Amino acid sequence: MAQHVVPPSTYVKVFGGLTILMILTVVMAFFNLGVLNPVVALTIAILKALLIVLFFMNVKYSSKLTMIFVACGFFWLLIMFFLIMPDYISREWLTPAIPW
Amino acid sequence: MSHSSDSLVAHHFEDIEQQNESAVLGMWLFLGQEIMFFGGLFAVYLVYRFKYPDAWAAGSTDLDITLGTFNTVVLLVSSLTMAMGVWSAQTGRQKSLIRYLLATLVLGSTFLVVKFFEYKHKWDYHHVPGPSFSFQSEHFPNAAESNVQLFYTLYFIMTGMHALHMVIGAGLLIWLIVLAWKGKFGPHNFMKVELTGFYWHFVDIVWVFLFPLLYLINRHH
Amino acid sequence: MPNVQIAPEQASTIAPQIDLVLYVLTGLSVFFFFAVCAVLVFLAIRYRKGTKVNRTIVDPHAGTALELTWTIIPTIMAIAMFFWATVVFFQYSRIPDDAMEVLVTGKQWMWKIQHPNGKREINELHVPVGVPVKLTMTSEDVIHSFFVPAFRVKRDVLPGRYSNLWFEPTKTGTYHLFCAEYCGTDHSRMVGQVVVMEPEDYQRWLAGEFTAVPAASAGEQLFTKLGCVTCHEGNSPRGPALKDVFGKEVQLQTGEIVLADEDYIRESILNPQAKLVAGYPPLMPTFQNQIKEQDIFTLINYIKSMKDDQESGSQS
Amino acid sequence: MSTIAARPESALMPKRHYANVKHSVASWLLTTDHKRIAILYLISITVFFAVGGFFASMIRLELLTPKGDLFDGDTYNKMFTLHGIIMIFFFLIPSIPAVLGNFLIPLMVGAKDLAFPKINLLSWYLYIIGGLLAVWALVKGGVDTGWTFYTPYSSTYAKTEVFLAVSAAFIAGFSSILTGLNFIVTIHKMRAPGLTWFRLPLFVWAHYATSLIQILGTPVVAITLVLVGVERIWGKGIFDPSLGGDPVLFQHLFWFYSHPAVYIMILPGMGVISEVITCFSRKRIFGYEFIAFSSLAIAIVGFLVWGHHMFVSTQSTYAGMVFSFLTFLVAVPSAIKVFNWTATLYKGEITFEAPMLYAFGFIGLFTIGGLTGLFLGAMATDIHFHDTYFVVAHFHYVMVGGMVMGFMCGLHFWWPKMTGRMYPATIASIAAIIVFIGFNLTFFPQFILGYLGMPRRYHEYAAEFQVLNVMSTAGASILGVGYAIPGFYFMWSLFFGPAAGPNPWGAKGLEWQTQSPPTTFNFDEGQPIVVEEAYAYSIGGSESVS
Ligand code: HEA
Ligand code: HEA
Ligand code: HEC
Ligand code: CUA
Ligand SMILES: [Cu+2]
Repeated sequence: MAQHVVPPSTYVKVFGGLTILMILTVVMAFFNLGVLNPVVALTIAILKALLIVLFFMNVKYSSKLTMIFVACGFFWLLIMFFLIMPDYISREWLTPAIPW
Repeated sequence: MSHSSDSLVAHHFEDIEQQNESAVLGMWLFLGQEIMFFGGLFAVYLVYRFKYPDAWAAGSTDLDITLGTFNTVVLLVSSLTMAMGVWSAQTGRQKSLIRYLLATLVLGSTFLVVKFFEYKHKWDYHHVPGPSFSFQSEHFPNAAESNVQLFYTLYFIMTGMHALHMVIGAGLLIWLIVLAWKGKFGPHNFMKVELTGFYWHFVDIVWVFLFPLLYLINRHH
Repeated sequence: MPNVQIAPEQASTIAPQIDLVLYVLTGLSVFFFFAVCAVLVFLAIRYRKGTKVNRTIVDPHAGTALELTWTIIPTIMAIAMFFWATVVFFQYSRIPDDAMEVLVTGKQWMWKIQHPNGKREINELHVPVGVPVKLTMTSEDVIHSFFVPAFRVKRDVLPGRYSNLWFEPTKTGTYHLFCAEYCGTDHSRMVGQVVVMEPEDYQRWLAGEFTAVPAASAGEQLFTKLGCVTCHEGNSPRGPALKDVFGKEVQLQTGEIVLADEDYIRESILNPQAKLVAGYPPLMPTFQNQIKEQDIFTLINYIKSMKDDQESGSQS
Repeated sequence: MSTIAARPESALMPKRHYANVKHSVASWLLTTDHKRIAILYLISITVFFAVGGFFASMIRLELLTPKGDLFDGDTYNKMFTLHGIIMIFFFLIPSIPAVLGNFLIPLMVGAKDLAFPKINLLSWYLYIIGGLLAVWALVKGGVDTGWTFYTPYSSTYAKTEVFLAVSAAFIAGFSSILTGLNFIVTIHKMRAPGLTWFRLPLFVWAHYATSLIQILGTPVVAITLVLVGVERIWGKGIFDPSLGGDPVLFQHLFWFYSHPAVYIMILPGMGVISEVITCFSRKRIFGYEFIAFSSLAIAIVGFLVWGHHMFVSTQSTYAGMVFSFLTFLVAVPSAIKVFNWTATLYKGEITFEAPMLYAFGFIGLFTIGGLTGLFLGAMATDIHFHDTYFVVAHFHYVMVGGMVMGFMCGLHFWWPKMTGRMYPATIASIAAIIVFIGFNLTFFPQFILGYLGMPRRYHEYAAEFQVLNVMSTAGASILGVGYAIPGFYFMWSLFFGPAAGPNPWGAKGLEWQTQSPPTTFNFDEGQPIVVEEAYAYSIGGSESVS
């Protein structure tokens, strides 16, 4: 494998990005954005995770195959969420009686 | 065959490249497994947060945000030092490798110590689920005590599972430090450092999600 | 040799519909199974080693058309069966409004049943023929499942929640009642029977040898005994009046509007803080662990009957 | 390969091979050779199969009469629970992957070993630790939750060794994950030159798909079992209704793994059938790509259907609808495979050795089992069939009629490769037929029992169900005999079987190009180079080896 050596400057920049995002997420939590609060929090978390995965974990410089497997892992998680939640969201729909 | 004399390549691989690629792929598959492992907990979290938003807000606002933020910083820095450790190994900087690994280990331990004090605080305030659990919230009168207890159960299991992974990571770091001290790593032989790095960063990512999900609900109250 | 039955009785309105789906599925399955077997056996015999048959294959990669055919046809059939079965299922899920309501509590290892007039029975359910019956069910411990094969109905009975099931018997007789969800030692003895009677017989049965206090007055007693009256009735009520609550929409403190159904009332009693009524302080104590499932039923019934009283009162 | 087949008779049984390089017990217990580990697995799963089969026999004996006269309720409950746990986690899931897959995948891809030999050994040890925990649970008094561990019974009410059993399944789960991980890396990174994806044997494709499920599904059940264990020890927990916890959530998480797991339990069997059908019809497989991709399709869509176990659980009707729809879709790739195997026979040159008989058995029984799965996937009929003997019949048809048949099929097919010796062909064929007959007699009546309404997990039942139960018990005794016979002739063959030679069936595939049994590093003449597609049998079959 052609080993890609990432220079420390990149790591430091990424770390800077992570720190900024972290401050942002804490600050945003103190504003009342209603339903947007969790959305913002999660978006920031996803961005942070992306930075870590892509740079600290070298995925940006690695093979397609690795990328596919990384994506797969997260995608399967989404499958789980998206198929469990409908049960809880739609359970009440049928009580007291079906709408049709 | 010529390469069999090369002690770095295990007998069943053709060359070092094949061996390294296999190791990287194997590690990613393992991390995929880890994603699903924590994923089960996140799914539980999602369902109950959806069902009991008030209890979740009540429990969350009662967590210590200062310690939580501090720990987040600690972990992020430890990821940086870990990455620098890998870089030192790749570029053959023996001394700096040991230093970075040590730094990572110290940061990881700091995290665990802080976590310990958070747990202790919960214990003192009867926020540990069980018969003596008690919880009153001024801001969220709608939060039923039993549901807040559910939040805390989940809090302890999620952070506990995360802490367990940290402990394993710390063990791996100690092992690496010993190997590094014996001079086992170099520009052609740093897979163990790199893979441990993957693991460490992964544990960091889990925290990146745990932090907002557990500590930052409805802070504006 | 004793007679071997191969089909259970059909004793509810839904049974023939479900059986029809079943017959068609069986027909399709038999067809596919025998088709596969017939082809398999035919080919195996014809092309067994040593037979003199033409074995040259002109184009080894032909067959995509065939491949698509046997992908698409089963897909279409599968989707068609899905639709039909789902429609029947939805019919089954929809509970008729005029259904007579019976309360069922599952408990390791018995079924406790309570009729609208408060009559109770254990491991037996008497119902009139030709009347839709709605069961409201809950469990005091683990998950059970209420199963009457002759009616083709089954639904899990959970702790901490109400589940519903309905059927309309079409034939008088006595039928098996089983617990279908494994629940411990005597799971296989958590059985009973459903007795379907002519409506007159049922009325007679309801009235006969019946010493228990009527549900409503039992409810009234409980309501007093547990101290609900102190807050929900009288001159200076600290809580909302409960007359007329059931089946209505209630505005909560959070602004949310919820429907006051059985689950809501149950939660109000066991976990009053979870859904606070707008305009009231969180005064109400929890009755969790102080009150049995059956008593909760009784209270719910009582709260419902408060509403009924008023309605009938205004009619006359 | 014809050159190899032409070797003189004396060379048929090689002097040196993987099994006789060293003899000490330690050389087996510390081996990293995938072939030796496969043998370790073979021995251990056989033991567990015998234990599971023992419990099955006791279950059937009890059900001979409607009254619970042989055992009391608790004992019976423990027996079907242990039967389920042992058969699923300690027999069926590791059966084909950990034995045949372990042995054959490196051979089939032309590698010297799996990518991580030490991890391979580790997964055997995890499996054994898990197995010992299960045995310990059994000795300490058993478990009685059913293999599904439904809460709150398992977390609060059961008075038995639930914690041990849960730990056993947890640890065995990691064994399964590591096996899958090893396979995927091996298949990706260690294929011989020229062995492109579409030249891989379908057995390898099937294991690739299986491994995906193992890696992505198993951790979820692992964490779920942790939650049950925590709730049991802590007294309060995640599924606890008194805290507002939802017992149905447990079912979601459990089936998120356990439905895909049923495909862990069938895909490898399907892989075996693809190899055997082609070999004994001496013909290319019909529709290679369709079969290969249908394995992947089953693995992926199989993750989307778990809710079909929960139609009557008070799950939302709308969610149920989605799950039902996807359930019908996931049947299609299985249908494709069945049709393709059948079509492969066309213009073949078919012989009826024991493996082929098992393969036919597999196709027929799996079809019945699969089609009855559709009865359960349809919501209208499932409300009647759920948790009755119909379900029991369905899953024994797919698991025993399908996967166990597939395992026997593969074992008979590769036995000469694994041991270098043949078994008595006629007796083997007779045993296959006995198994087939006994199997149908055991489980077909259970479909009717289920339709009549007999619930499962009942140790007493209504008198009118007796006749069918007696038939089932009678069938089980025949089945037991059918399974015992191979035990004897395989033992016999180990010592007295005639030498098989490298390729007794004249099969294609790299595993047949090396000696039987292979040497420790599989291909002594260096890594093989592949120039043909898989199953390059000469279609007319003129070249067959007898
Ligand atoms: C090897 C294991 C295995 C396999 C492969 C399957 C395969 C399938 N299973 Fe099964 N199943 C189990 C093991 C398995 N199952 C177990 C263990 C349980 C019970 C668990 C418990 O509760 O203890 C269970 C329970 C179970 C249920 C829940 C029942 C209940 O509890 O109420 C359902 C419901 O949908 C179901 C459906 C299916 C379907 C649709 C398939 C499909 O994949 C089948 C596809 C195959 C075919 C369809 C046959 C071939 C096709 C043709 C010949 C062409 C014709 C086809 C069409 C027209 C579409 N299964
Ligand atoms: C791989 C899975 C598998 C296998 C192979 C089997 C095999 C068998 N099963 Fe099992 N079964 C399950 C998985 C399996 N089962 C599961 C998951 C359940 C649900 C459990 C639950 O409800 O929780 C279940 C439940 C179950 C029940 C329902 C119990 C109940 O609900 O009350 C019944 C009843 O008849 C039954 C019967 C049988 C029979 C007769 C066999 C026969 O095929 C067994 C035949 C085998 C033998 C008789 C042993 C012979 C072997 C030897 C003698 C060894 C020879 C070896 C040497 C000599 C070296 N099983
Ligand atoms: C100490 C006073 C008090 C007692 C005792 C009490 N309640 Fe309440 N109850 C309240 C108050 C205050 C509310 C409104 C706030 C809320 O929703 O919790 C309320 C709300 C309710 C509601 C919801 C009403 C609605 O309009 O939606 C129900 C149902 C109810 N109570 C039933 C009962 C029953 C049954 C008992 C006895 C077993 C009981 N209560 C005992 C004070 C009390
Ligand atoms: Cu109650 Cu089974
Ligand atoms: Cu399933």
